[in-house]
Amino acid sequence: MASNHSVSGEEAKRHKLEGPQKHIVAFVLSLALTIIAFAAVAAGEINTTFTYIILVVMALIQVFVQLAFWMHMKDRGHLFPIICILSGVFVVFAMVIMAVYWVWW
Amino acid sequence: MSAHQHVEGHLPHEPEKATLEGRNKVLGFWIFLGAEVVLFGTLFSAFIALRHQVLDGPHPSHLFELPMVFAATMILLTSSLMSVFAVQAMHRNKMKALIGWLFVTIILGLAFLGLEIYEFNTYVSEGHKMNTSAFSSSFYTLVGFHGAHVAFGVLWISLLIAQLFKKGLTVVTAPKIYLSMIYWHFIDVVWVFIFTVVYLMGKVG
Amino acid sequence: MKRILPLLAGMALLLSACGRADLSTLDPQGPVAQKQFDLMKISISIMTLVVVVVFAICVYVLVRFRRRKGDKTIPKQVEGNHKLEIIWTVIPLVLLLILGVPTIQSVFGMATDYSKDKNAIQVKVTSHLYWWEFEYPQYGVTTAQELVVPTGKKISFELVSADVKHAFWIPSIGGKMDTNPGSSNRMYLEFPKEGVYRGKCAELCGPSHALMDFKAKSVSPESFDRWIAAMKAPASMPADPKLAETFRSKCLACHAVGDQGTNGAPNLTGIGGRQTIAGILYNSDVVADPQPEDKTTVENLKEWITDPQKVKPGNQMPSAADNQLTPEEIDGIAKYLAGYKLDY
Amino acid sequence: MATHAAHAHAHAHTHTVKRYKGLMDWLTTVDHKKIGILYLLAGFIFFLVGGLEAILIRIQLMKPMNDFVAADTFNELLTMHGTTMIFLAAMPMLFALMNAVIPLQIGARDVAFPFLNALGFWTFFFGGLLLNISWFTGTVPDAGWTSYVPLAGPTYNGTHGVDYYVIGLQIAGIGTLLGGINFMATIINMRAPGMSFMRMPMFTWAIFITSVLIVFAFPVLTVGLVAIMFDRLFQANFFEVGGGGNGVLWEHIFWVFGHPEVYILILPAFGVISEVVATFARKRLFGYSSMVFAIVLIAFLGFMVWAHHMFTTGLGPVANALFSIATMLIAVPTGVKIFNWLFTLWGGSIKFTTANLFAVGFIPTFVLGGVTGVMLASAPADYQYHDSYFVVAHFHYVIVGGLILGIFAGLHYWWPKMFGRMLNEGLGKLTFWTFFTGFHLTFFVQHFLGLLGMPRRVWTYLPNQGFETMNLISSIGAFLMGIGTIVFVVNVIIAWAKPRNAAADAWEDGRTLEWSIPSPPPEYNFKQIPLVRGLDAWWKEKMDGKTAMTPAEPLGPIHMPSPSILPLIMSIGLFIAGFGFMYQNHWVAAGGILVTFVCMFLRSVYDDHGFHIDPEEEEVQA
Repeated sequence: MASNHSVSGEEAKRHKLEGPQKHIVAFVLSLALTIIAFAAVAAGEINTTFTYIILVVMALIQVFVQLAFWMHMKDRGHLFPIICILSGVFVVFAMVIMAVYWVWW
Repeated sequence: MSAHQHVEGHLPHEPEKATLEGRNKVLGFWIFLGAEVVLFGTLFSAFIALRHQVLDGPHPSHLFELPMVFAATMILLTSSLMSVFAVQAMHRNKMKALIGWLFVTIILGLAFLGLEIYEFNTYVSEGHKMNTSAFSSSFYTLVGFHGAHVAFGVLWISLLIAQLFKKGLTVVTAPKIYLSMIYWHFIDVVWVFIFTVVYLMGKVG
Repeated sequence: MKRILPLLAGMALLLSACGRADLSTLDPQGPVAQKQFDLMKISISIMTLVVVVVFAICVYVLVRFRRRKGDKTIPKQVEGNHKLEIIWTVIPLVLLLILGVPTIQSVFGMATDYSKDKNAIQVKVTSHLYWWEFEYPQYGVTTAQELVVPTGKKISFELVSADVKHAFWIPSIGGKMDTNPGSSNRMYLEFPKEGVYRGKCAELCGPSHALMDFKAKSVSPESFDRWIAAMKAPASMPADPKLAETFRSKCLACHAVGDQGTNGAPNLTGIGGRQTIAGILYNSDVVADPQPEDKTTVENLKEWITDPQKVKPGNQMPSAADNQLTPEEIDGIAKYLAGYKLDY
Repeated sequence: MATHAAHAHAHAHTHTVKRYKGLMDWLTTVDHKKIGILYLLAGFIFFLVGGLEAILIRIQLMKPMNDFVAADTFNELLTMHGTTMIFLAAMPMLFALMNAVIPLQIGARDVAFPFLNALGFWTFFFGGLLLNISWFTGTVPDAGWTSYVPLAGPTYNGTHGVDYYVIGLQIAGIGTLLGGINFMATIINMRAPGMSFMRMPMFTWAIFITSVLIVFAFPVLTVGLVAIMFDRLFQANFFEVGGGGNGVLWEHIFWVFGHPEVYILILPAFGVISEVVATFARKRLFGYSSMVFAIVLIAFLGFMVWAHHMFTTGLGPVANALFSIATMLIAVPTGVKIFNWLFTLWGGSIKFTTANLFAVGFIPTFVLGGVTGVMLASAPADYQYHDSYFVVAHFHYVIVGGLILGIFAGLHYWWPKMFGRMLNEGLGKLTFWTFFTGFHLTFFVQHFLGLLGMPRRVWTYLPNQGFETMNLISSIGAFLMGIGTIVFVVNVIIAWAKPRNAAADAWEDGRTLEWSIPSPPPEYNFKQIPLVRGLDAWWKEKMDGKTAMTPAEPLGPIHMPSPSILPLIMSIGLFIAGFGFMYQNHWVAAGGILVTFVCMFLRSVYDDHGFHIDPEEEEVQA
């Protein structure tokens, strides 16, 4: 039996105590990352490739933050969710490479 | 209406995972989200492959307006935070707070949808229609799929609020609330890629 | 599977018996097909080895370890054997390496681009619903259905489709390449020997996909130059002025001969000397090996002009009735076209 | 409301749930065993339809320039044959085996989501029905099962034919995706105590990985079909060259889905063969852990090789080289499996039942299909093989010679478990020999037809090209396969008339949990959930001299989910909406969608309390 649900007393307590602070930090972080991305585009002075890199990096960090904190993927018992999302990402990664390089060859 | 009125006996600490049905639902939903990752990934791939095929339609750098996209982003981001608070309220067994946060979440969701409809309307009037070019087709399909997910989420959460009033917070309703909140975050995660890949990169050119 | 081994041997024999040299991939007529055939031979040898080993173990096991009637013994429950498992992981890897190296070499070799090569003949192939257009941009010449190339030169193809996706394939000369609408592909072929080779469309493209054949004719370089000159010469129109006018108004609205007409439909210059009408009706008075069922060029032309849908369902050519051609006009045009031969 | 356990005892005998009989029972069932039978029945009917299409194709190709069917009819036949066989015959028959066996093999009372399971069946069924209704409306899909654009696009395909393909597959695809999610969750969450991942039977492993492939491959098809549907119905420009679209994009999308799809088809067959061979050799599966690793590796590589279907599309030498090598690598784990099967047989005590004949027939046949796969992987040689009859021979060797032989092996093996009746062994062996001989006759020669220059999907061929003899042989073989299938049907009908007397351990050498319970199993499968003490749980108990599994729970009332008509109605809603979209009638479309949404609403609002069965009571009553 998959035992990804055993909730010990201590952990339950930890959950009870978990306050909103961490999530507000995650929110502020997401906010900052979003603003950086928009600012990089709004400024319009930087060269295109560099802007692209900033945008992609900001998006990836933000998604990581949201998955980890808001979707609880950092918590215990989330092995299969992590596998599911990562497998999806793996397939998508292959397809995005295809889209960027091969379609117009 | 007080919170404990609806909770008979002891509701477990993580009511969404208290029963095998609940655990099945949570796991099954994550698997579904894995499939959704691929679904949106494919839409993104198609968009990336076709996004330069503008033809005679308006160019994305003229079409998109950053303030509007920024507003939409903020709305969705905030609603995601609200849904985190909802789950926390649920874990603390606070019905009133839970319903309150859920309510704020769907209000923000509706605001986002309204903004999107307004945006699409503007684009169509500017000559950016479904059949204008490969760029416009893939744009409307990708962003529209996301919008449809938001709309479904709003309907779903509204239905759950109604169920909370009727049935209270139980081991049957708790997994539903939990899943709808995970779903809502997922929509927000997808939006991060949409504003990055579609709007910001479109603006850059 | 006991029947498969003798079948395999029998097939190998059968192969040498049937299959046409101008069509089979197993009897290559050019270096590209040869290289591909060599790769096939390597892979077939390796794979035959694998098949023989597996079949041998299989037959041995099935015969040796049959259960006798009433046998109640429990065989030893073996978990596995690391040594054996490593062997049958490593050996296939080595075999694949043997196949992989020449594969990669040929992939890059065959992708060589001769489009800028002055010595290569450039041919732009445009596939249409059920016919092939061949344009020679170096010479300003366009022909259809019968590709004419000189021996001993690299032929550099640019492949594109005018409508749906097709695939350009001359099996005995070299492998195929798709013709995509909207973007062009490149490949090259070589024809060391003079001859006529059969070409086919290899991608489902509609009802007459099966009948979308063409011919590739390789001739000596001198002969090729004469052909180019003949193609560029002014058109020879029907002698009878009334027939010429009918031909001009009805046929040349889509077709072309010499400097007349347009290339919306197959170019008819020198059609009387071609192997086939419509790519599939063999002209008994032209081909080297006429079959009993083959008809003459005139008969084939008449059949085609009268009812093209009967010959190639779904093609774009209007029937004689649609064109309001009288039997006399059909007869006249067929005779004129059959006599329209180029001297090269 | 109290927690679940307390609730169960308090209401054990008070809940009255309406239990249907007869037809309504089948329409409302959420029992995995019955759903398995429904999948089998529907899948087999579609198999017969697809087989009939194949026979018509082979009659047309029996002689050169034949005019048995018209050119456009032929294209419809080949499209519907491919689509039907893959989506409506092979996959449902696999789902039949999955449903019938997986919960039993892992010691569970049902799947994780019984309601979704029923919904999955009905959406598949109505999707398939919609696709086949095209034969009666006169506009049949005719662009091949791959539906390459622009041939399948609105410009060159103006009738509703391809719409049936797009919408039919979209609806059927929902069912498949639900099934994949369901079985993944079932296998992860519902295993009996003691059954760790590395104690799962090989068939369960195969289905687990198959489900993973379904979950990550089908959404790609969904998007592809949406795009082509938007192109056709709403004048979008995904693949329309004139509007800036790109047909190669469709090829990529289709094959990113399509290649994992062929592993979705073959992996379950691998699982079946592993079970059957081990049982009838009375031996533990050789190299269990390497078998598991091989399956996982095949699935992983399966997502990185799609472009080998597109070597001639013109992707350039770098892509072709990479995809060549990646494709060749798949041969290694596949080879591992083949040798493991052979060495499972080695030293065993092999009994040649019909099921085992199909299994040992599978091994060499699949090897032949596999080696031609490696040959195809070599890109430059593939420029010759591609879209020729060589490819037709190759994929029929892996799909018919692999999957269909595997399904037949599985059906003969699990038939007593599913229906409580044994199939006749004599007729079974006749099925095997006619089908097997017919198969090799049909497809072996096709390798050479391809090498001699015959392209695939041709309606007819000219005489004097050296194709005549082999095409005739091929057609004769097809008839033989047809006879084999008919013999199977006769066998089933005869078995039907016989009493239900199959033993629990019907083959006496059963190794896995399903053989520890009666044939067919009671509604709740296990009176008490068994405790699993090792790989081949049931075999282990038998070897220790026990006659039953050790229970892992006390006897007690068993909670069962209620039957529901909603899955059927939801699927009908989608079916109606499909026609609405196709014929651009927005009211019908909206009405159909509304039906589906109302069902979802009802399902969400009314909690399913289920009902309870007391096994002791039932036995007394019986």
